[in-house]
Amino acid sequence: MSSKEIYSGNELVVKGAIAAGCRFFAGYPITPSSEVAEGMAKTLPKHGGVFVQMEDEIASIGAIIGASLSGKKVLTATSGPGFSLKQENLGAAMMAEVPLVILNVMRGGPSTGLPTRPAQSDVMQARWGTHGDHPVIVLTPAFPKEIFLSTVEAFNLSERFMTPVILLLDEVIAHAHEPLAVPEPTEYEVVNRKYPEKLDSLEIYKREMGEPPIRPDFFMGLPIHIDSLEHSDYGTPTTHPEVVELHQRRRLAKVEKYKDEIIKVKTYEEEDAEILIFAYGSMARASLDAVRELRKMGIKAGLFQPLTLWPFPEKALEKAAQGKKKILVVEMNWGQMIYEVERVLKDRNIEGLLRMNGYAITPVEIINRVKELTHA
Amino acid sequence: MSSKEIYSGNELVVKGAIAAGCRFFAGYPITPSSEVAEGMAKTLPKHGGVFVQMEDEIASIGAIIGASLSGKKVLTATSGPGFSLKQENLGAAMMAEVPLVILNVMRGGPSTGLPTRPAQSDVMQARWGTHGDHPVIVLTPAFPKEIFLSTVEAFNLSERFMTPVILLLDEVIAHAHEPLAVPEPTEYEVVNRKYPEKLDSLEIYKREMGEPPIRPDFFMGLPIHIDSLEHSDYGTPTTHPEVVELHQRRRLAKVEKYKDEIIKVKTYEEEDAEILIFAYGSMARASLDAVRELRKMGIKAGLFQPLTLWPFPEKALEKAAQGKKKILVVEMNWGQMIYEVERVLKDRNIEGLLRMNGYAITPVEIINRVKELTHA
Amino acid sequence: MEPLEQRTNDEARGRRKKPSPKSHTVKVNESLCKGCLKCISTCPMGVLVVEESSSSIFGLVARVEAQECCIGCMTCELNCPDFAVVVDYEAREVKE
Amino acid sequence: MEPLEQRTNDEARGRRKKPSPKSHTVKVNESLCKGCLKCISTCPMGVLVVEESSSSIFGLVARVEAQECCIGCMTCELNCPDFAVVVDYEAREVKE
Amino acid sequence: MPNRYEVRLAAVGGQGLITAGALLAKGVIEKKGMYATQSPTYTSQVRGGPTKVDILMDKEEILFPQATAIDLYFATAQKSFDLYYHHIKSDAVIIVDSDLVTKLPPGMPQKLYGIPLTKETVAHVGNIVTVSVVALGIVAKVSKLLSKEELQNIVVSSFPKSAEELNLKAIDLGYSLIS
Amino acid sequence: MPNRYEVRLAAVGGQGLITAGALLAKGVIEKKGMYATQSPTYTSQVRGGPTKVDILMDKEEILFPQATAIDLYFATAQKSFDLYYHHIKSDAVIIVDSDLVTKLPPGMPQKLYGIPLTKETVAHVGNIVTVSVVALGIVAKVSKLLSKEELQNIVVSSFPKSAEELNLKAIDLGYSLIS
Amino acid sequence: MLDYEKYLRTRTFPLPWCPGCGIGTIFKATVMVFAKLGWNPDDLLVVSGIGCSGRLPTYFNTNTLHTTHGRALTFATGAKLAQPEKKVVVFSGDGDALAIGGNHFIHACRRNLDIKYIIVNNCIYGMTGGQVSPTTPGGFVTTTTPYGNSEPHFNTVEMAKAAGATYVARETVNRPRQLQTVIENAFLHKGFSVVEAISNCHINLGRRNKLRHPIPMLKWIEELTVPLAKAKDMTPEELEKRFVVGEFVKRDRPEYYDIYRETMKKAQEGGKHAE
Amino acid sequence: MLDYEKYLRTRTFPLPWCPGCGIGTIFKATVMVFAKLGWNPDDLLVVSGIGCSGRLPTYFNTNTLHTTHGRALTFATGAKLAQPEKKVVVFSGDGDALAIGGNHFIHACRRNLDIKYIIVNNCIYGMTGGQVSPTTPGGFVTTTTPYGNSEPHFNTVEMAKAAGATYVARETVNRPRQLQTVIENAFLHKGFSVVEAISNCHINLGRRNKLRHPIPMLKWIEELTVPLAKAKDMTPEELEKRFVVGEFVKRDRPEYYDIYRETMKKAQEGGKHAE
Ligand SMILES: Cc1ncc(C[n+]2csc(CCOP(=O)(O)OP(=O)(O)O)c2C)c(N)n1
Ligand SMILES: Cc1ncc(C[n+]2csc(CCOP(=O)(O)OP(=O)(O)O)c2C)c(N)n1
Ligand code: SF4
Ligand code: SF4
Ligand code: SF4
Ligand code: SF4
Ligand code: SF4
Ligand code: SF4
Ligand SMILES: [Mg+2]
Ligand SMILES: [Mg+2]
Repeated sequence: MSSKEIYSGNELVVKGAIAAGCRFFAGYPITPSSEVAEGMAKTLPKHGGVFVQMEDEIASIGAIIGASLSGKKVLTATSGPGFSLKQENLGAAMMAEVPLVILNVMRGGPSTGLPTRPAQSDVMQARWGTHGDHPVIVLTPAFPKEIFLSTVEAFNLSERFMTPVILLLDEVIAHAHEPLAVPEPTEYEVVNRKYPEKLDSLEIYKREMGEPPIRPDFFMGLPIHIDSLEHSDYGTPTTHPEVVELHQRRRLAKVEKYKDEIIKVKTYEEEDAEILIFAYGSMARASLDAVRELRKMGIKAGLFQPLTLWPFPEKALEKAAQGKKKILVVEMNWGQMIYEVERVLKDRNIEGLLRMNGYAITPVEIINRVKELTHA
Repeated sequence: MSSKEIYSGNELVVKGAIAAGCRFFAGYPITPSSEVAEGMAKTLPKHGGVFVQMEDEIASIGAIIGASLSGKKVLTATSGPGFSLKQENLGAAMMAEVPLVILNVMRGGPSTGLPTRPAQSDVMQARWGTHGDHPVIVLTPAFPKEIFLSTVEAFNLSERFMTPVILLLDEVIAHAHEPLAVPEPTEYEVVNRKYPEKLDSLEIYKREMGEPPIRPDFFMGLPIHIDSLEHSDYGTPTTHPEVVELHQRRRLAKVEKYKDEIIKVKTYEEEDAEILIFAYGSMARASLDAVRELRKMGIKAGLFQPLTLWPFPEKALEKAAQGKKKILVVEMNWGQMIYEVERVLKDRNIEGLLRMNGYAITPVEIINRVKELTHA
Repeated sequence: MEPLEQRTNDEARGRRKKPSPKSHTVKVNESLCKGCLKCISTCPMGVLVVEESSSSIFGLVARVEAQECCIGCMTCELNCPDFAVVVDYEAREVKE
Repeated sequence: MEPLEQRTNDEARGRRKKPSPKSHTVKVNESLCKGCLKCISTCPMGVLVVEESSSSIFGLVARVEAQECCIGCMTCELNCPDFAVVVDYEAREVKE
Repeated sequence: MPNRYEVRLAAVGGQGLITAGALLAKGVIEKKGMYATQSPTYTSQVRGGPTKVDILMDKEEILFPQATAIDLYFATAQKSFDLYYHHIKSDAVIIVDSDLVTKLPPGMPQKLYGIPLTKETVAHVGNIVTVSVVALGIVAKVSKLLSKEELQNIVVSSFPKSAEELNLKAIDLGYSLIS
Repeated sequence: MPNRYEVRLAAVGGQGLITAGALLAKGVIEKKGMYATQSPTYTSQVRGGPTKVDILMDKEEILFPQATAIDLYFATAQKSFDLYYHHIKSDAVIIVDSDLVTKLPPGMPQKLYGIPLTKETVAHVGNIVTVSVVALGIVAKVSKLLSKEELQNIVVSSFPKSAEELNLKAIDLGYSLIS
Repeated sequence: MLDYEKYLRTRTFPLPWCPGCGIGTIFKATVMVFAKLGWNPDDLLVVSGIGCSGRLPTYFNTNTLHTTHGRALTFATGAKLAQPEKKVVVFSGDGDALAIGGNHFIHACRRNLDIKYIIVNNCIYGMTGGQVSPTTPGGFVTTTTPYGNSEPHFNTVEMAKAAGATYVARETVNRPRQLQTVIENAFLHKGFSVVEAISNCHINLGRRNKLRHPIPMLKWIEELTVPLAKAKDMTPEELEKRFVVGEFVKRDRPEYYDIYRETMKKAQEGGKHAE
Repeated sequence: MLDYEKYLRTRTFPLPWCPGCGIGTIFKATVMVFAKLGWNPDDLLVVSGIGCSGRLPTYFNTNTLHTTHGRALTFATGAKLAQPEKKVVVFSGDGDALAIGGNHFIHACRRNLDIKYIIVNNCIYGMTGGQVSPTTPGGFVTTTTPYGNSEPHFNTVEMAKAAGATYVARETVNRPRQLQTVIENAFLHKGFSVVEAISNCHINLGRRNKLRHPIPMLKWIEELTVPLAKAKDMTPEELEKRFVVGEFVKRDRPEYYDIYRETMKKAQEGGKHAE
């Protein structure tokens, strides 16, 4: 094991990306994500990789799509305003099935909002922000080691499923500097996209339902076509309804079919809990702190922490929620994931501790809320 | 009553906008919404209004925000790709509380997708597309007269609540040419934004919870400040948590508080229905056609048509769904509003007829599906 | 045929001079030709004309009417936006 | 005080000439001054110097040390980015 | 005159056809007091692509404005015929330009009229631009949606005076091409 | 040494303070094997704005990385003091630059040390840049988190050799300013 | 097989453009230059934005990428930086390049990465049905300037020059030979190279302006065409509405990836970086 | 009350910038020009994007609007077209104007709507902590060019000119009087007017490049400053890294709203439009 050093969450994303094999970064600075660009600017040239600061966020995601299609593992980093701007090209990457990782370090919104303050208000945008029906994978780590490993995982999933993966941090964990012994390569797997065994077929999108394309990159020996229009097996434009339907469904099914393998959750003190807290990112950490305190007070609280936010861990949540008297959703926003929790858990007794005012919700506030709810 | 003329849905948006007092349009052409820009280009100069084609969609929404703050009623029109690009500035308008109307004529997505084909795949994006917590009003008319009146209503709501209103059409109704006697001014109300009685306070955002600002436009005699950063009563930047919280909540509450006045739904054959179809836009029309046929066959089908999609008509839907054996959601996408229906109706028996392949779902398909579901 | 087509043919025929000393072959691929008149109006020797053709989806195709006048200048081929006219195909064929 | 401040003061004092024939008033608003040295380094007559001030949040403020040398050229005021120095305030006051 | 009647006109790149569709809709609304909708396909603007226009006519308000049970299908190009040969009722009437639409589905149930439309138009009206007006004449006659006078009236009042003679000729031709 | 100890350093525009916070965290991790987190506020980059850094130290892993129960609050500017005077335990120690922080909340429960920090630093170390090292000395002494030798070691090993003498002087001053 | 046939994706033929559309001529000119240079198809990447001209890549038998409207250059920048030894050619319409894509255009000029940019300037938004573009000539009726266009228009060449492009030329589809020459020169130049190819959209620009057939529309272009040498003797006012053709800029400036190579060297040699 | 005080929103003081930041000098110069021209504060609208310079509007006692990053000109265009008789002044940083906002910049130049655009060029992204901008000089260390900047940079004046601006000037914060003059001339010119004001960011550019205090950084700017008259005798290479100051463009071209007025007239007189 390597020795512990102090890293911010943003620095761990840089570490994780390099470990996963990322060799191309295009970005545009924005608080509170800029340290990721800055870290990549320092690191990539040393690894023979490319760092480029583009003219804006749209150009940045365009550039990484181009680089990914040309064989690189790629990253961009941004925050809310930039994430909004990237939505169109994010959809293009989903349509053309291009692996890439996009980091959004969430700050207070809407609009320019509170640039230096934490929030978790882009979690529904990460699901629905681009137009059209599209597959989505969104990861929300919380602890330093999770940040590193989720970053590696983001690249792995994007390569495996040939689709963009969104990594969401919030400003609290992005900027907290904490000690970590960065995991050794033996502690995680690195997945690379698959290539066809023979370069003999131009039908690069011809796969079974729910399977990602297996195709060459550009310049591999088979001149392929990639398109943002709906396309046939050949990647060339089509409006044929059966073909359209096939690929629309196949892309969505990629994630649906393998969701049990994609979804990662953690639960703490959940088995005998009477009240179960649903929280992610820094709010999972505040909540775990609260849970530990509550247990000391004799209150049976537990935590359900989704590391994968989308696809939503329906089954795991249903299971964890079984027999709980109350569910408390803690989010640094005015109510977003709580809708999904409501949808999945139906008539259960669901409460929210929801707030975005520029200050993180603290363990004490969570404790108080739980006490209120349990009349303890 | 004026005599009937043939109009496309897009043309009726132009008519409605002019009737509502819209005198400023900035846009960027995109299929299948371009006829709205073209109609405004013809009409506005005649009314002394301004039509400007901007360099892109981002510039277009920027321009209408500037014009709205300077006293005009404003419109822009786009489709999916452009709607994605507008998300950042849409949030700016929500933050600064600027009335504007944005039309998205939905086409097949994601990305460039199927530019000339109908879809209803941007309905969740309309709710969640921009970052941060934000109030949303989204209207989805279906019939010619509804298109005209919803357009007027979009302006009215935006002026009343000082917030952007999103008007969603789908390509089917945008391009169907149908006869309509355009409603006379006596048949609808036109609402204008409120101004303070005296221009004596710079605290332009000082209102009670859930109330929109009452403030002068630019150049009205009181030099005001408008900001995309979170701001105090004065409109100037703040990070003070109580102030932030106040205005965050006030903006969200504007819509929440008055949602009963905002929400419009129509129901058909609903009272004694055993199966209730939930559908909007062109799918409401296909469904109504199906309902009429099904009734002839003796099958008790009914239709719930939300004219307001967001805020979601929870109460009305709950009421309408009471006692129904089945709910069938018909959408030209692969599952969007059905999530919200599931959330609201909880354990009810909810099915979907969901598809986006470039061709509209037809009444016959709906009939068949209903028959299947009712084992008729 | 519209007056424009008529005129273009007339002008083409008017440009025809004596047969070219070197022989060239010009071929029109009817399944690609859209009858746009570009080759006809640019051929310096008036080799091509347009004619109606109900088998073409645009109703018109180019026809080689005076091959013997062709000087092999490639103007028609360079101007054809649809790869429908080719000059001296065989001579230019290349091995893979 | 850092060497830079010292040097700037020295240079300012070095620029001082005889008192100006016309009298001018230069005033520094200490609650706005950030001690950036711009006025001090640009005043052609070396009227201003910087000094430490624990009441200023930046620890430094400009001080008028040789008002009598001021020629009213406005250079200090034009250069001050914080509206902290004003020349001949009273003379310029305007009615609303 | 039936309660409901659906017509599809299909061609390649056909601005004229879309106009024809609009005229038909206008005609039945104004002359018959029916409800009518008209939806042109929206293909990319590149000319030469297949285009269609569906005209739905009904005595009642039309709920769903797209054709689902077409009574009359009129196609002037093979490519377009193939692409839009769907939602055609089995007892519908199909009219094609017999020079341009030659491959028909085996066992096609509908009644077929093959007419050398383009050729006839060029021969008898002289101006190929009027093809769509000829087609309107054919449609009106077959469907009985509009009388010849009604059609003449609608067409003449929708175009500049200078085109009147040509258009009337074209309508005559259309009526004469079908028996 | 307590199980958990939270320190907040607040200043205006203070790059130095953030470095000091990082050193303190590094110190307790390396010298005491504790877990420590350090979160600078992220204000806009415009210098002159109030800044703080929170250093949390615990024998166990720290779950929530923001200060919620501060044991030691150190502020060198009024503006910053006011802005960040929250989450301070009622039995905390508060240390301020007594020339720069003069308005204190009425009935403030915490124990207060007012020290003319800037003045003392300028007078005894000569270089105002070392203010934050002086502050580190004070914090170390009050909190007993690090011994003087440990602090010296961490500070010296983190800066260029050329600054060593000045820094040691600054630490001495810090230790001497509090009793 | 014909000399240039290996650069054609014949499976996707016929071409999608209107009869006589100039885009086909530009396509052919490019293909012929590829053939002349004998480049390996798989070493080539052809990228485009959205529009009639955006449809070009589909028909090249090279690596091809049809991106989003206005963003082609950004995708191309990523591809070229990822594989700097490969050749990247980008096509944009005038709307794609100069309206929505204007920022990427000027930044590509600034960077001088070795990308070849061919702007198909038909002075209109062809694909969406004929709305005004930043190059539509004054007075023309378009669907969004129904009373005649009075928007001022860009001079692409001047902009490319000011922004830093190192090769800039303009030609028209009336002059396929000269067009080939400038495309070839652009391809052989190292650095960001811009060719503005003036094209005819008789359908969506011409149709509303009495130029509804390629022949008169091409004639209109021809009449306005002025070779650079001749233009030198004309006043700016005279030139305002003309298409001046020729090579305008050909200069040496460090290429972007060459610069980046230096940065990598520095970093790998342990060069210091800022904190 | 001081002569220019009525243009200050003193309630919001003190100003937010670092000690000695040039933005304050530009602010003051603008305020003084307002005072000189005696314009009614409520007839003025000051707009900005995001960045240190984006904070400017808050402190003007006029109508003020702080928009999104890079988009200030688009909001301003809407406001000016809505109320063409009012005066609209826009501030952008170099990143705001020339990186993310580059497209709006060139289109504003093209349109020539009567807006005044002041670009605060401190050659860096100040607000976000010192990343490279399209105007950062070669060799400078920034947080995203840790091995020294080798990005080619834009020449704002050339770009504005090529894109069609009708007034273009450059000055530096070292020359507040001349800065006032060009701002005044820009304000009095009818049409889109650009003033590039070179400013010092000693904190986020200077600090990493041995210019960490305003005085040396201003000296550095001064040494690179060359008045236009002198520049005429220097080679492009000599000028490459200099700040050439003066008025570069002053020309007449129809103003955009004047043109639009004509369109309205045509429409209202029943002018025909395309179908
Ligand atoms: C973001 C976005 N906005 C708008 C469009 C619609 N659109 C498609 S092509 C085009 C412009 C076409 O003009 P040009 O770029 O000149 O290409 P041309 O068709 O003339 O070759 C537009 C506006 C789009 N696809 N995406
Ligand atoms: C869409 C978006 N992207 C990025 C940012 C982050 N950001 C804020 S200001 C800025 C650039 C600041 O540089 P400049 O425009 O030169 O202004 P300065 O601070 O130097 O005055 C950036 C990248 C943002 N707020 N919004
Ligand atoms: S090669 Fe030249 S002469 Fe021969 S047909 Fe073509 S254009 Fe005419
Ligand atoms: S140029 Fe080509 S498409 Fe046009 S008529 Fe000639 S051969 Fe046919
Ligand atoms: S007015 Fe001139 S002389 Fe007087 S203090 Fe200011 S700069 Fe110096
Ligand atoms: S220029 Fe202004 S802020 Fe700077 S030292 Fe002088 S008075 Fe103070
Ligand atoms: S619309 Fe214009 S640009 Fe597009 S293919 Fe047709 S002629 Fe060419
Ligand atoms: S960071 Fe730079 S630009 Fe921003 S206020 Fe400070 S000195 Fe000025
Ligand atoms: Mg074009
Ligand atoms: Mg800057």
